[in-house]
Amino acid sequence: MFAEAAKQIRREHESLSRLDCIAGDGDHGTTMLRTVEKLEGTMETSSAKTLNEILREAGWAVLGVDGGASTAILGSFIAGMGEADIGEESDCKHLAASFEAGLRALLKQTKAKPGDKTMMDALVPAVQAFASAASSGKSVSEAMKEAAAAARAGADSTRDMIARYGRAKFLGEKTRGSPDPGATSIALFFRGFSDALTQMKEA
Amino acid sequence: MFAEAAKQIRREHESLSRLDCIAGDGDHGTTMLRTVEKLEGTMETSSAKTLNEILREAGWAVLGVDGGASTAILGSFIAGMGEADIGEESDCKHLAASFEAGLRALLKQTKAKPGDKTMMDALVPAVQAFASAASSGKSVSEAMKEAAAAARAGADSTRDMIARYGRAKFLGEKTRGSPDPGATSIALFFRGFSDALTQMKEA
Amino acid sequence: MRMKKFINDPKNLVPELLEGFTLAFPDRIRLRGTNTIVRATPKEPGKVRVVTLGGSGHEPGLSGFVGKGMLDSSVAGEIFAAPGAVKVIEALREACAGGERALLIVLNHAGDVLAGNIAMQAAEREGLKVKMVLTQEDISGEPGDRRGLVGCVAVYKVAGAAAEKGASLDTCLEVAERMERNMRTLAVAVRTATHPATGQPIFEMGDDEMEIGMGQHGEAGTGRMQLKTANETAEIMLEKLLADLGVQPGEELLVMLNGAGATALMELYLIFRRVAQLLEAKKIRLLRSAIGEFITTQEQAGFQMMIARMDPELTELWDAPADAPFFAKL
Amino acid sequence: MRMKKFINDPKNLVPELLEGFTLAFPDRIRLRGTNTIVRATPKEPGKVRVVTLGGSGHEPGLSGFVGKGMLDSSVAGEIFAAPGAVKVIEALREACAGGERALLIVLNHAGDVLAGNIAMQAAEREGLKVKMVLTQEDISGEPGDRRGLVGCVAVYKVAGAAAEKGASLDTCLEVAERMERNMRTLAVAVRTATHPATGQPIFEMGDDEMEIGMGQHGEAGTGRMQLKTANETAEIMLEKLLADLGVQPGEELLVMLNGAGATALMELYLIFRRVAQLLEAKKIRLLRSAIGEFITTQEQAGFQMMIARMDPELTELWDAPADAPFFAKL
Ligand SMILES: Nc1ncnc2c1ncn2[C@@H]1O[C@H](COP(=O)(O)OP(=O)(O)O)[C@@H](O)[C@H]1O
Ligand SMILES: Nc1ncnc2c1ncn2[C@@H]1O[C@H](COP(=O)(O)OP(=O)(O)O)[C@@H](O)[C@H]1O
Ligand SMILES: [Mg+2]
Ligand SMILES: [Mg+2]
Ligand SMILES: [Mg+2]
Ligand SMILES: [Mg+2]
Repeated sequence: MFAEAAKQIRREHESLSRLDCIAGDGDHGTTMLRTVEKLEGTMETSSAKTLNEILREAGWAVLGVDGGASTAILGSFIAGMGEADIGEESDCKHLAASFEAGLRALLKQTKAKPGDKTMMDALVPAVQAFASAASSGKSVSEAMKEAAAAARAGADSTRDMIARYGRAKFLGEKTRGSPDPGATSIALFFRGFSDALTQMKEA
Repeated sequence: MFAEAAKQIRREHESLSRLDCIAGDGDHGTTMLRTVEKLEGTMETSSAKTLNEILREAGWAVLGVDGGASTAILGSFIAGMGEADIGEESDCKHLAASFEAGLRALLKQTKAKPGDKTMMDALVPAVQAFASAASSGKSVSEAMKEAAAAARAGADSTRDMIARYGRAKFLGEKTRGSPDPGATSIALFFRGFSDALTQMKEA
Repeated sequence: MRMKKFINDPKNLVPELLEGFTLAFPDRIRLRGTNTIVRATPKEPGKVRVVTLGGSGHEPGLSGFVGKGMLDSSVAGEIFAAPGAVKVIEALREACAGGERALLIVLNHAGDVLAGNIAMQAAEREGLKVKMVLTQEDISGEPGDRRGLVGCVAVYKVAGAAAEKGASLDTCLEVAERMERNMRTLAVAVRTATHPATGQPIFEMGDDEMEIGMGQHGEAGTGRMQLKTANETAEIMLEKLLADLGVQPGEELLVMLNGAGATALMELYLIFRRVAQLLEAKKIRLLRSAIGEFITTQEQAGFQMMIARMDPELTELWDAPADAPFFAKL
Repeated sequence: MRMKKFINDPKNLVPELLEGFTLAFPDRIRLRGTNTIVRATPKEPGKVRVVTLGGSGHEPGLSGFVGKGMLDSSVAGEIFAAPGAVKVIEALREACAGGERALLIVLNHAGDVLAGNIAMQAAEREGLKVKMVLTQEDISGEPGDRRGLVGCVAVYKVAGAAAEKGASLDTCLEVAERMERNMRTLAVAVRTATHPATGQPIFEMGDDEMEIGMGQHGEAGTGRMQLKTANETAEIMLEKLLADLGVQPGEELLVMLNGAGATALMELYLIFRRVAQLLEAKKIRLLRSAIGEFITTQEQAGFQMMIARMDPELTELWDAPADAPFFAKL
């Protein structure tokens, strides 16, 4: 899963940094690159057994990256996912619950909501799309495909928003016109997850 | 005398600074401007009676200017002139002795000689020309005219020299091709003295 | 164009710079874990620990203020990026290892606050006695959501002095919050800096422009205008600060001027001169001052002006001895 | 293009900046006559006075080192221009007013030396007991005719400490000369500065160039080359310094890194890290260090690296307490 997300980020990190230059400090791509490298390293050496353990470990690995706002948000989300009881990965409903637990954990860290031009604009619709696909009985890989599409749509929608959180908020109107880098990363993560699941199914 | 020198400096100070930019720190013109202003101010308020007193006072006034190398040289020269017994200004021989006393005082302050691309390249020939005119019985204004011509020729000759003193010395070969700012100022001073004497004679 | 900085591989910037820092002050500070700076000689057991966190690239801030009478430890992040929350938790654990209590001082920037909050939640779960204070004195933002700028140094100073004297955590927190409430900062920038990791300018600015209200990482301000003289700039900034803090004649102020990097101390002296003149004319007392480079933004040109209303207790704490590598009081 | 400095009328730069300086440190220094800075509380009568002179525009140098354990007074000239000899004479007269003796420390630059010499001759005529020492440690020049760079700060420190302890003028002079003989400095520049009075750049440099051997006012050096990394630059400079001073394994060094203005402390840390590593590899002991901005050249980018061979007495004097506005030792 994380390996495919890493692929996406590796391909796009320069454009992510460029996006962050517009209203932020231009480091989002390198931060995400360090984040996926840390995730891969952690997964390789991990002795975690259950998916809960793996997610908690992955989340705290991300929280260990010096990444500013984005790693704190992403790490809290992943670690929060690990707090829910997930059971087997293939269980779509459990995974949906886990995503929702991740979102709940995030509410403790940020007041940003969809519409504020942050990672939440991709994360919230992705989780919602996954949950509704799950409740309508779809497979994990199908649900993830829908989540990825929702994340992408959410990220794209940030283009016309004004930033209300993070470094960009001080720029006001000037932030309109380009998508939020953090939301774009989230979309890439979900795209990676979806690709990984599709490959697993095909294999 | 100093008023006419001041006129010359005022007219040329920008080009003097530009000359100092080439191999120095670009402040020679403004330094000379402050110097002649100080000289004029001192002369206006001075209660000195004899020419010796006036020269000593003028010299120390220049030594009071924050001007770096050039004011120390010029001030020492003028103050040194005041150490000789001059008598009346119109006495050409006494004035020649005074100029020579100025040069002697300078030898205590700098090892620079003609050929080293400094003020000495204008000062030494000017004093020599004045002295030889004096010893051949010429008038003060004629002697000063010859001194001014010698100073100008000396200043012009610095164009092809390599600086061996002051800030410029570290630039070596690169200092060739433009005249030394300090020598140029000395030529302007003597030109001013000569103009003043000519005007006095005409008046 | 290559950036004109003396660096090696930008990937190793932070560990290398902290290594150089510890090598320069071997008798004062130590490196712990990944990029945390602690005192070489820990404070006496039992006394409150004062801890901070924040991005690198602002040297001497923040780690330059670790030392007797100021900070116990500083958790450094990447260039302009908050440290990971995990490192903050570890620093709090170490600070409280002997059962001590700790005060965590955090500048209000999204990443720093997130890291601080996550660490505080973890610390509470572990039963550590830790309190957090946010500094947010940049008047270019709306009250309630302001950035933390150089004022943190004053908070380190007074909280550090209280802790050194053996004050309780509640007292240290109260002192820190009082200093924080009493202070206001405004920044001005005239020339941009290059981000040492990306090689990109952190903002763009015209040849004859300046910007009042600029943040510490090139975050845009609100007052782009024609370049002004030292006197004019001092007047504009001081007036805004005095108005925001509501300073009355007869009150006593601490004034800090913090050079951004390329603005010469000469210029800060000129600004300070005008500030002193204006305060005198308004019958406001210039009680204490600090002038220099405390929290820089690489080779950016500009400065931060901070004013703080002082009371006798804060003044005494400000005057107390301190011996950090970049902040000493005898 | 307007220069991007916070100044007022360039004509008043020096008096204004010194006024700001004295307003910032009212309990430590005073302004005397035209642009001379003296201690607020004079040293005990009878002790040797330590005096310096030099151009302005290098803040905090030179006047920032007036204070207990360092200088008694500093005669400031115009921007990058030596003070007039008259002011130096007046400063020496004041220094010796109670019959004290004085040591005049002068950096070897044409104008400064001329002013110093003229003042010394006048002082001798007046019967004052004054000795002068020239600092000339810049190895980019030929031995016997080298410029004085940041090393003067170390000479102020050890001579000032000796004088504070009550040493005789001859002893203070001997200590100053020993420190001077033992030290070597080399400067590197990567970006020019604007002369604050003329508005002109003080030298020109290509986008990917650096120059080793640059003087303190943009005087050209000898080593223009492609920009190097921090490690490479540290190696090149340290090797030249060690060779010139003839340092052997087992010897003990003081190392100073002096930022020119726009070079970040972060970069100095990186340079320092490499210097420490190289010295360790050569089994040369890094005994003491000082890192920061001591003598700047406006917003020039670059730095000076100074090394000095230390003996026990010089080390003790270096370690002695000092309390100048920009140099403190507890
Ligand atoms: N308070 C917040 N809540 C949610 N997301 C945030 C918040 N602040 C910033 N972000 C996200 O973080 C992204 C910037 O990440 P990054 O550049 O890595 O961190 P930094 O801003 O600290 O340099 C933004 O694009 C935004 O999506
Ligand atoms: N040692 C010296 N002896 C004689 N003249 C000197 C010496 N050093 C410098 N000068 C003169 O001073 C001039 C520079 O003067 P100025 O620019 O006013 O001073 P500074 O070099 O201190 O900025 C040079 O052009 C040269 O003529
Ligand atoms: Mg960013
Ligand atoms: Mg000059
Ligand atoms: Mg960042
Ligand atoms: Mg000069």
